[in-house]
Amino acid sequence: MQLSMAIRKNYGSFTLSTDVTVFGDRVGIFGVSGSGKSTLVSVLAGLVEPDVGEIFLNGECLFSSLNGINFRPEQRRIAMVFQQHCLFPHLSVKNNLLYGFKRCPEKYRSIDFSALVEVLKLEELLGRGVTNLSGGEKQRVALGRAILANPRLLLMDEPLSALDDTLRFQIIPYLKSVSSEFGIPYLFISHSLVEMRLMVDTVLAFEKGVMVGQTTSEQLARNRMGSSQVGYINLLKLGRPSDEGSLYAYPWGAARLLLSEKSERDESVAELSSKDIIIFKQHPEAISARNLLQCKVCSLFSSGRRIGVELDCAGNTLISEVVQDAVNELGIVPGSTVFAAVKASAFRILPG
Amino acid sequence: MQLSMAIRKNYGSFTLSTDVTVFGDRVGIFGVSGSGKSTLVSVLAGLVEPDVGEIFLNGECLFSSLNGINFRPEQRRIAMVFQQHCLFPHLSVKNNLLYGFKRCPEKYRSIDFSALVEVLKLEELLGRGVTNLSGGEKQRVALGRAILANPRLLLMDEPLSALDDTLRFQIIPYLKSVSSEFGIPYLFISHSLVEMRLMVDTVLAFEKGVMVGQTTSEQLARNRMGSSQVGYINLLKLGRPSDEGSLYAYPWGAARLLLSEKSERDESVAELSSKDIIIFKQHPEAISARNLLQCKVCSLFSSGRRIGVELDCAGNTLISEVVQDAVNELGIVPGSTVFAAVKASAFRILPG
Amino acid sequence: MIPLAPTDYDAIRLSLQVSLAATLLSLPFGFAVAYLITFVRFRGRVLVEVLVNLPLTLPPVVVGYFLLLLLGKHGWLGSLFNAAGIRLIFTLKAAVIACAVVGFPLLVRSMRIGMEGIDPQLINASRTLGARWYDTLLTVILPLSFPGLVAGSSLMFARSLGEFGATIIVAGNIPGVTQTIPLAIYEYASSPTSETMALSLCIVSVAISLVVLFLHESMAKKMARKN
Amino acid sequence: MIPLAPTDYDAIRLSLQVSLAATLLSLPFGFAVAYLITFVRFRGRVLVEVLVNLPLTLPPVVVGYFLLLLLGKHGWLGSLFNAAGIRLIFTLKAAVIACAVVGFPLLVRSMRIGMEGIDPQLINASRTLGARWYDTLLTVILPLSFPGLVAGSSLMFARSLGEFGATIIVAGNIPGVTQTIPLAIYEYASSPTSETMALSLCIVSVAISLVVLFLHESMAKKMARKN
Amino acid sequence: AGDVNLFIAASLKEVINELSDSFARKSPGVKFVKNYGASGALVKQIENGAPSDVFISANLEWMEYLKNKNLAEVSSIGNFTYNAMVFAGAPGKASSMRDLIKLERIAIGSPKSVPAGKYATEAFKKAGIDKQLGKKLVMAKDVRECLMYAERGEVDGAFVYRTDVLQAKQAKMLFTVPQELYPRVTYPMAMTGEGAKNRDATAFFAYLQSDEAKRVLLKYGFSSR
Ligand SMILES: Nc1ncnc2c1ncn2[C@@H]1O[C@H](COP(=O)(O)OP(=O)(O)OP(=O)(O)O)[C@@H](O)[C@H]1O
Ligand SMILES: Nc1ncnc2c1ncn2[C@@H]1O[C@H](COP(=O)(O)OP(=O)(O)OP(=O)(O)O)[C@@H](O)[C@H]1O
Ligand SMILES: [Mg+2]
Ligand SMILES: [Mg+2]
Repeated sequence: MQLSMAIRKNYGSFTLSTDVTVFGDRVGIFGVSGSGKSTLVSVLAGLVEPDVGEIFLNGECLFSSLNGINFRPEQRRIAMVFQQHCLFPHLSVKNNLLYGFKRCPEKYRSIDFSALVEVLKLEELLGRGVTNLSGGEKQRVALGRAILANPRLLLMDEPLSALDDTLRFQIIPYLKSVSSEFGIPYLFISHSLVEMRLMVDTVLAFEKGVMVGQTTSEQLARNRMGSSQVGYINLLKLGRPSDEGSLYAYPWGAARLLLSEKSERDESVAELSSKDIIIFKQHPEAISARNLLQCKVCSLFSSGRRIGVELDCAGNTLISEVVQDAVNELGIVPGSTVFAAVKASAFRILPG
Repeated sequence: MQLSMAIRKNYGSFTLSTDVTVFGDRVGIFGVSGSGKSTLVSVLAGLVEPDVGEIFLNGECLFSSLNGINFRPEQRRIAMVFQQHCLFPHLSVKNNLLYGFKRCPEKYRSIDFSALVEVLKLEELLGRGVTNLSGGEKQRVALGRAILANPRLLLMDEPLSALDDTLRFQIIPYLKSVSSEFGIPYLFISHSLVEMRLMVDTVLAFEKGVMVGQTTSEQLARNRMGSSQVGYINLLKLGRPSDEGSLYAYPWGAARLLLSEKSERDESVAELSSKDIIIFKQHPEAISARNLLQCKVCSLFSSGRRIGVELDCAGNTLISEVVQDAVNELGIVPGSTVFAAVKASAFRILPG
Repeated sequence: MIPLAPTDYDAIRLSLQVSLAATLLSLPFGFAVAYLITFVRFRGRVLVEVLVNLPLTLPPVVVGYFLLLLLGKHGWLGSLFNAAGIRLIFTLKAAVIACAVVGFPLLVRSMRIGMEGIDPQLINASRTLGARWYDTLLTVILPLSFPGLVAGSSLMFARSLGEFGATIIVAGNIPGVTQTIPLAIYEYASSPTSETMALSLCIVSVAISLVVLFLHESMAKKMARKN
Repeated sequence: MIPLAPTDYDAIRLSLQVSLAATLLSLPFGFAVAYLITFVRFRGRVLVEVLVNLPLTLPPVVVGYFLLLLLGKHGWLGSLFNAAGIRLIFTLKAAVIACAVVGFPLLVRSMRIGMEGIDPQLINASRTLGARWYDTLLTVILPLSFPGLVAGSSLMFARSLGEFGATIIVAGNIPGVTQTIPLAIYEYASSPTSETMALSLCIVSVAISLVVLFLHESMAKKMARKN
Repeated sequence: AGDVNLFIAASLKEVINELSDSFARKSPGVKFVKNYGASGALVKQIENGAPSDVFISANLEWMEYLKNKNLAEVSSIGNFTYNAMVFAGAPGKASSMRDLIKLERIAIGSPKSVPAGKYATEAFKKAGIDKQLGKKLVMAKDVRECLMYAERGEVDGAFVYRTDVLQAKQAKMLFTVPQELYPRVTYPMAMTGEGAKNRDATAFFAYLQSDEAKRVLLKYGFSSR
């Protein structure tokens, strides 16, 4: 997806003004309460008309105050999960879910209804009205309704805020797989750093209606490594695992990694944060971390207060982050040999 | 506060049934979506009449199907923060906030309006209507309105779910201080374990309408460590930091921790995931992790596939998680001495 | 038992026919007009509003007179229909039109109150889900303004049951053909000897509206139960 | 310019007086009845509903007759007032009562549609914040049913401007005393020579309702802007 | 001098207006409160205590009713004036009762509520054409309405009073209904109990029976006998 928005929208004391072009299918919007996130997605969906500006989605002009172009919401095929749910009170859960689906041209319909209902745990609610649903149930219906519209862009305004962790972490991989499988890019608003980290590659940061930073996935990783909890996310291509006691041993290039998570697939991708890698100068003894890899330091780069260390582990690349003191003390320089320790539970296998 | 509820309420396929007596001023309610949390607090507030049962608050009977007692909501002095805000659309923010305050007898009025408005960052919104507020703004108004009613019990249904971390961690200490200063006990519903642990002492866990356990928030977090992606979050009380090269040294009980984040306050709380602690049997040499703490193993507990290790570090408690293989290999048993390595960047200071 | 003459049974039947036809006939137009006034900003909106409310402000007799001018042999509409071989005045059609015109403002106003209560975000939601304006109209606005629609219809039906002034002018007062209940009541009431007959018909009229009322209530309840 | 006789000015003044008085007088009662029917489950609810809707179903002339029986010398209410030295029939008071009774169902129905649209959770919220039922009534239900109230009042005002059948019976048709616009129009229209006068009064009537309409619209807009 | 409350059948409006005006000129200080309406409504109003002094009905039945209720001063009851039935319509449509059967649509007052309607149907019966006319009749609320239909050409003709057709613009009097076919059209008058005690009212009541009044009535098309 390529989305460019150069717009201004004034509401009395609040003004939203952005001039941004963003590439990538998984985009996050981050900012404090009242910073204009919901306004931004409403503009994108065509529900709020900007005062001036232009919006292009994949090269197509959706709005242009200059040329008098303003596609109506129903022409945009941009579905939205509203912050306040906005379910149709006169329809059952099932008919709420199917509202967009029925209006979607046959050729675009690719989401499987029953799989979605299962992930969202809505099976037992299908026949019910929506007025008496619990907060989390409403949120799930709203999410399902938007996905089933098979949009070309999905806007989600804090779609998981009312859900418990179990549900949330079941829905996140589903959302990602739906997005990649059917090519539905999304914009995701959340206050949760964990959700952001799991859901998106690119983040647009807003403050008082102004975009204060856009980072592509690579930039984000390096910038935020120093200033945030997210760190740099290493993506590791793993082979088919074998049982190894209570753990699972995955081939990783020429090396071998122990993970606590099991995968049934021949190929998996695992996430590993740069923060979850500890570097030793010498081989440590008796350590709880199950993976101890001998690596060569390729390069060093700094990000904020932290130093990124690019490691070569049997031909694979890993980015670890350390502080300057550690670099000095351990004498980490390009070319030196170190040991990287990673806990078996630090990996997260991406659902595929 | 002493609250006992022995009630049953049936909604078709869902039945809420509790028989619980809870002591303490800070009580949490935990459960997956649809487990009956909102129904429970509605019953308590007098908005939903149980089919049968009794409710006593501090010895006073609020409801008894046997004796035909059913205090009306306005007689209970129990304020509620609704999950869906429920602000009065015809009133300004200020008049929404003051609605309960004006109806509260003079003698009970103790909350300071302007202090509350400041904490909730509502100063600039006071004159506005509520319809166009952002999601987080609405939630703050709803919270403020309930507190200003100076109730004798405050029910909060996910009151912080739409807020960013900065705001959230500013509001939490305020809520706690208001509660203790003016003696307002509260029931707090949240899906966030961190909020739970910061806000409440006792947790009532619900599953499918049935109370399945009454525990401390600490215990709850340990129980859920294994199933959570983020592990168990240690909350560390830190003192005022001093500069230490590129890092900051914080007193932590008798120990000292190096963090990469700076705090200007005399006291801070930092989060540390159980996953970010690596355990060594012997003191490792030359390690990139900046904190290497000698600890004594207090106890082991299992949660899902993981083993929780409760460590005593110079009088402080830390929970680390490891896999069973590591326990065997390192010979981790209660009483043994180990080294815990934590990277300076693994800590996250809560805003406040 | 209430004594009723054979022509009274005719009157009851005719009244029911006229009221029902007027209500059903007005529903789509009323809905369209209420929708236009509530949701669409267009030139001449005020004119539409004034036209719709006109029959309310004017005494029904005057409305009847204007209708006569319009539907009569030489009237603008009447001559059109005449050319097509259809006579309107002094027929039940004219009675239906009279009731429809007189009740229309009530119907539209009720529907508008219902429509104005719809959360605009629901309309937005339906549009982001691909519904065009007419789709939203039928699948969101129509069902959500149903309480207003039902209330408006029952108002209009009741009003039609009692419509006298306009009807008697355009439809005449022909027993068995255009004499509805109010017309029959009027006839009875204007002679000192048949007052009890007038009262009987009043009771019938009230009974009918009672039934309509209950239907309305039960419909409203049914809808409430759906949630 | 429209030619108007001096008695026409009286009629306009009287009509405005009567309509305004009827509307204002009915508002509190209408609100109370609408509240009762919508929010309170009590025995006799159906009876109240039937009574309220009665004047709608019956032709206004019949309503007028019933009112005459009630308010007349020997009537249940009339004799009460008579004892207090107050004569009701053939005064403006009777005209006000007639308009109030005839317009009441419209007012109540509009208010009910407005009230039924109120989110019950808002009422719950106000009660948890310590508001008793009458407090909630005044501070939540009343302001939130304001659109229905305004719509109902304007309906009722307009209906009162056009009220003829009941008024002429209980208040008589006395120029300068009880002759309102519709009665004056009736008088003019019943003689072929004064049809233009009738038309002039029609136009005045429509103009007044237009003003009321605009007031109503601007009130509704003002309230919308508040949000 | 005080108020004189007149309860007058609507069809007498113009004539009473003129008579009361001329009486008021002669006796300054007398104020007339005039209430025009349908005879039945007027009687009901009187019965229920509406302030009334003089009542003139267009209908003998209602005067009878009033008398039976003891609301009229029996000695005062008399006939104010008379009228005649005519057939009005576009010129050339008909010239006698026989011609009516050729017409398509004829307006009469509602026989049950409007005396003119009752008289018309009686006339049809006596003339032996009631069967043929059955389906052609349009019943109107009152005579004015009948005339209006005729004026606008909605009907071929209407049975109305002579006094009405004098005011018509389009419709012309086509023939007078022979008096032997229907009873005399009579406007009875009476003073109420209250009126009998009101000196101005009795004076006006007398004036209504004066020759001067008869002249005015004649002018409007009424007949004094
Ligand atoms: N229609 C409107 N009229 C006036 N002000 C508005 C309107 N819509 C939004 N605002 C204001 O604009 C600001 C941004 O609102 P927005 O809903 O975009 O915030 P947000 O980033 O989504 O916040 P949150 O995280 O709390 O949902 C807020 O201060 C809000 O009050
Ligand atoms: N009035 C009602 N009628 C029927 N079912 C109801 C009603 N209210 C609640 N329920 C059902 O009862 C169950 C519990 O609802 P409740 O709102 O208490 O859940 P919750 O624990 O608050 O969930 P969440 O975290 O999603 O808000 C849900 O399945 C809900 O659908
Ligand atoms: Mg928002
Ligand atoms: Mg809930």
